[in-house]
Amino acid sequence: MTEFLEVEGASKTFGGVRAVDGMDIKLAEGQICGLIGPNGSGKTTLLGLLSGTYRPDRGTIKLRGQRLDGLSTHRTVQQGVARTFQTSRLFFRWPLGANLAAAAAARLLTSTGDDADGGQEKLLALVGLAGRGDVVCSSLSNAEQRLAMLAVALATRPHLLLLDEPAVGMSPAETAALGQVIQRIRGELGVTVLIVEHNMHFMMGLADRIVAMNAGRKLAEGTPAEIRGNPDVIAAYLGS
Amino acid sequence: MRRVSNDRLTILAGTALAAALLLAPSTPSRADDAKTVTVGAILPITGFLSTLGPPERDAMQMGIEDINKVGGFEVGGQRYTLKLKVLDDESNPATVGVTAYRQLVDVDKVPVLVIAAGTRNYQALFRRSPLPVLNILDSTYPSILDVDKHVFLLRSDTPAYVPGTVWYLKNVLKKERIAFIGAGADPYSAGIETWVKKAAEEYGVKIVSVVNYPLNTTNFAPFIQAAMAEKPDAIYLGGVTQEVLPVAKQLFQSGIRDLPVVHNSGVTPTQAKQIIGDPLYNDVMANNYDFAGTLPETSDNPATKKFYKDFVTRFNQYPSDLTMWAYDTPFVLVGAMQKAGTVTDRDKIYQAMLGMPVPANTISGWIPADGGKLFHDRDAQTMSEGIGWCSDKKTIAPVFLYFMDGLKVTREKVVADACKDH
Amino acid sequence: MTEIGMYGQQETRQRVRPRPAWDYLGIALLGFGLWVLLVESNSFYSSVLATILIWTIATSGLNIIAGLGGYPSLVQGAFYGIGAYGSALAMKWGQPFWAACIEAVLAAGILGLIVGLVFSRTRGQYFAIGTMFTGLVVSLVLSNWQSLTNGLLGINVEFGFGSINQLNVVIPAAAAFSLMLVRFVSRRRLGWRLLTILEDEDLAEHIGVPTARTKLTGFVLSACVGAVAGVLIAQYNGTISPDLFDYYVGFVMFVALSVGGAGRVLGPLLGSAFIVGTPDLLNLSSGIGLLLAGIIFVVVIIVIPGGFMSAIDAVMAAASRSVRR
Amino acid sequence: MLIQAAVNGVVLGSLFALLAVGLTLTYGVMEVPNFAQAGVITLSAYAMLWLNQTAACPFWIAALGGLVVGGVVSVLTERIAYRFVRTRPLAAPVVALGLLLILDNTALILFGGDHVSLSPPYAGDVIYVGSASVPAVGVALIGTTAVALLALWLFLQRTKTGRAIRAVSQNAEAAAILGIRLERQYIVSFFISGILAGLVAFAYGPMYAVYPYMADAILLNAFVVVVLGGLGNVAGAAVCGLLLGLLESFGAIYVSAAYQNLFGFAVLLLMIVLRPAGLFTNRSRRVA
Repeated sequence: MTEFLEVEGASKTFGGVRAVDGMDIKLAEGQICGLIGPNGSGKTTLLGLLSGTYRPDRGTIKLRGQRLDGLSTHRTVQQGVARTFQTSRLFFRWPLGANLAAAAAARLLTSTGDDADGGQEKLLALVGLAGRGDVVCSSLSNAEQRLAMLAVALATRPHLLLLDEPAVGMSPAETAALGQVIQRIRGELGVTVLIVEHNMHFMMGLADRIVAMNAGRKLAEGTPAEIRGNPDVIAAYLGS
Repeated sequence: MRRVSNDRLTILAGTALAAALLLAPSTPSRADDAKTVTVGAILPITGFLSTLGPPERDAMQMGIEDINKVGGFEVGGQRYTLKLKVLDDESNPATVGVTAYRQLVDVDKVPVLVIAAGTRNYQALFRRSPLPVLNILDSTYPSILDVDKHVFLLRSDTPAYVPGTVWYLKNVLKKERIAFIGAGADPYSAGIETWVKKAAEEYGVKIVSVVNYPLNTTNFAPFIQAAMAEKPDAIYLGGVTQEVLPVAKQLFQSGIRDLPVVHNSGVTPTQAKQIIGDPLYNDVMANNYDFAGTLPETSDNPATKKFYKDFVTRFNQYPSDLTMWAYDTPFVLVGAMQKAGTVTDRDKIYQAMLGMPVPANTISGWIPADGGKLFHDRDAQTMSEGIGWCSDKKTIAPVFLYFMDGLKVTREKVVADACKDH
Repeated sequence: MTEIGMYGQQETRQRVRPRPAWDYLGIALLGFGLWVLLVESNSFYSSVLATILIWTIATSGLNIIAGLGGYPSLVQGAFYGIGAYGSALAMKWGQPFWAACIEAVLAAGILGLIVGLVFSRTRGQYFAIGTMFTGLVVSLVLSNWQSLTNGLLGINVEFGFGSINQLNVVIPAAAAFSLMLVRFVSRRRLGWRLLTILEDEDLAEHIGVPTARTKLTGFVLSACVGAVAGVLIAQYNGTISPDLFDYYVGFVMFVALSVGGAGRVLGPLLGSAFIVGTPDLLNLSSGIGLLLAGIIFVVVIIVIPGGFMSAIDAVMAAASRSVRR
Repeated sequence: MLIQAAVNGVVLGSLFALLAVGLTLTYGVMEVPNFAQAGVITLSAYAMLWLNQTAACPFWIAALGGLVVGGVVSVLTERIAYRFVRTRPLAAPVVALGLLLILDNTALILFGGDHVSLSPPYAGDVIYVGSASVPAVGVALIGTTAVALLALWLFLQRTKTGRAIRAVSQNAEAAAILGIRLERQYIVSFFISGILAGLVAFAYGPMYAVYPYMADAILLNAFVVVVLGGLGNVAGAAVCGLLLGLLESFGAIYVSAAYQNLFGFAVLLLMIVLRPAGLFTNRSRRVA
């Protein structure tokens, strides 16, 4: 049986620094998986490899048996991988609805981004931004922008969603709401989610599985409880 | 806030544009007085030919004033005076000149058009609305006369003065190894190069190097170096005043001071002083020889002498050969209109021009064709002249008078002690 | 329903139902009005207007890559030149007019493809500098390759139309079509993809827009439209020389677009009318005319960054507000 | 032959370097492609000419006056125009072209379009280097460039203001956080850039001629140098200026004189494609 996501020996070097060094990850469909590690451990680079932002120097990445490594970013998106960024990235001068339409159109290869089935409203409701489609993105609050970015990623109808520190700058209440939104995304859309996040508390309550990284390599893997008790992980966080 | 839709904007903009353009002063400037004939000219007042246009304009204005002073001229029992309208082509005929052409020919309806450079650029326009065209500058080779049968050249062509330059180098200055440095992009320079080569072959002079520098060159060192590598004993510069003088200056600044430098640019002392700078110009020009049409300054004709004095007094500048041809231009126009018996019918004026005699009161010293006609195959010709530099008086003096019969130098007169007589 | 193409550089806060048919009708009417003006005004004004319209075509082409895509291409003057020289030379070598036109446009398209590929990885001012120097190389070749282009003397162009009247119809028609083309493209896939690139190229790629291919398509289309303008100026003037297509022409076209309103359908028309028309119509001496032009560039770009079109927007919005009161 | 070509190349290269250093300085602090520099050169040259010929000042006094005019005009371009487009990189080239039109045509209206000559006392002198000859104006150009570059280097390395300018050039935001007053650094660097333009007028004016568009064509070469050296990199501009001068000089002799300028442009295009950050930089600065 082929895994949903299968990463084998992925490596990426930037100017002599091995950001990711032989990572292996397997993900089952419908999982929420957390990716943790100290700063500079290669989490964001790994996300970049999965989303097609970078091409791996070595190793393979397969989604449902299809090779993703070597594909350009937009081809990766079309294969069903979407991502968000650490800082808010949206077409800020456009209304939120136009952002969603652009994303939907790009993925579906339609010409105008017609929203015949009213999918936009459903998506906005899902992330908790119902009725905000007309607002120009630059006038959304920080938390709203983070959710909007999530909605834009979902509008490309991904199978795998990669979230890069989605809770940055959010209040505890907003973070909790975000957790629920991510649960709903998995539950209602069946999307597999890989999250990079520093907020361990947030992660422990949300993830089915956690992969810990250090210095570009996998340090440990297991349930949140296992990871919390893993001495290597504790050493990596406290030691360095 | 209501957003304004595109369609309303489009229509509004269209209406506004249409209204603006309709309200623009769309009535052409008709001749205010029916008894005035407009002499329309497109001249290079600015740009790289700007040493040529303004003196031509000034001399034409003097000619027109002299005609009007005596009450104008008579055609078909009606007296007319002349007025000058000059448009600047910014030395850029294909872009700026064509707009000026439409203004003068189609709106102002001038009977005859006077132009300077860029004859070839107007070819399509000549065909669309033909009229007689008088060129008082463009001696580029191949000749502009084959551009259109309506084109007349009111000056001697390149082959009428370039070979004499080479003849003078060989027979008077006794030089046999010439380096040619030309303005590669300038067709005038290319025409000179062609005839220097022809003449050199004819007279047995060696062209040891030919160097052409590109447009907008300001540092000529590599080109001077390439030209000097073959150890020439004289340097020939191709191009117009603004091209030739900077090269002459940089030759001097590079220490090349003993070789004669010849060119066909019609430099006046005023221009030399301005472009090369004071006091350097006197030393730079010391070995310079310039071969082109005769200068008003050196003429024996009293009318020409008077023109010289008037021009210097009025414009505080030495008149070049071009100014005499420009001064004569309105006289040629009047002569043609009188012979044609009309001041408007372009075709009749054209036919009259073909066979017209040398007009009275002209100062250029025209050498008539068979039957006393002004034009030899649409080309009016004058004697050619070589001028040298007199360092003690910081001015020019004629050293050589000649007329070319093919590649044969005729009517030649070498002035041995030019500076003393002058 | 929210449509993408509406949100170019127009800052808008409301959804609007598009009315494409009205827009096209408006542009067609505008084209008709311009034709009437062209044939009714005297030869001098007519020639100024024709030049404005031809510039409108060239800058409309530029509007696709620079206005919609946000890529500051300064090489449009070279495509304009290739259209002119390409068609003139092809006719000189015995091609019929229509074939010469197609060949000239193809030649510009191929050069556009090459330039687009070469600079595909550069952005912003590097793209501007790269394209500017490409334009410079083309203009150097036009003035120095004497055996082909006859150098600074330029070449005369065979007339390909039946009469001047035909050309006088074709020029405003082509100008109107170029405006319609930008309007059309801006609502199609290519257009909104370019708009996403204008907003944030990396994000565009991450929502699945093939940015490299989109830019290349836009650039080639820009080049082809620019070449059409070149064909027409060669026909209209009957003569072409390198200084008509000097490298700074590409620069001035970009300025015309910016001053008129980049990414706006009518921006090229307003910008060209201003840049081409002001010096000719005001009949200023070249020094004062250019001085004024310089002052207005600077003032317009600083005071109204969106160009004349955004100023018109603001005025119309204020007017409609006061009407409702 | 070889020596003469090398000497010519150094003269030409000094000119490019002097021009490019001024351009790259303002590019570094403000990221504007300052085409108006050519106009500053023109006005500075006319100021020298006017002081020398009309006001009959001695040449050296006139040159000094011209330098000040260059500095003041350059600061004016920043105060009146550039500072409004600091955050809009795509508007900067348009403003720069507008300013160039304003400055060039101001010169045209005030002084006319004729070519006129700026004549220093040494205009006619020649200096011999072995078998090669160098015009004294060329030596003056090399000397001016050497002194100007040395002075600029000392200023940037040794003075507080110089270090502040370098900091702004590295990262304006970080510099502002560190308490460096950006406005002041902008004004100072435009003033220095204007002085450098004045030096170009002083050294280049006597070589060819003074006219409204005197620096427009060579500015393009300088721009090649600025990009090759890495936008904003002063040392890179100096080195690349010399290299380009030598390349063009030898290219003109051994390849083709007509396409002399093309060598530089070709190298530039190649580099934009291969190394968009410049030859002499490890700081990858992508201007988006």
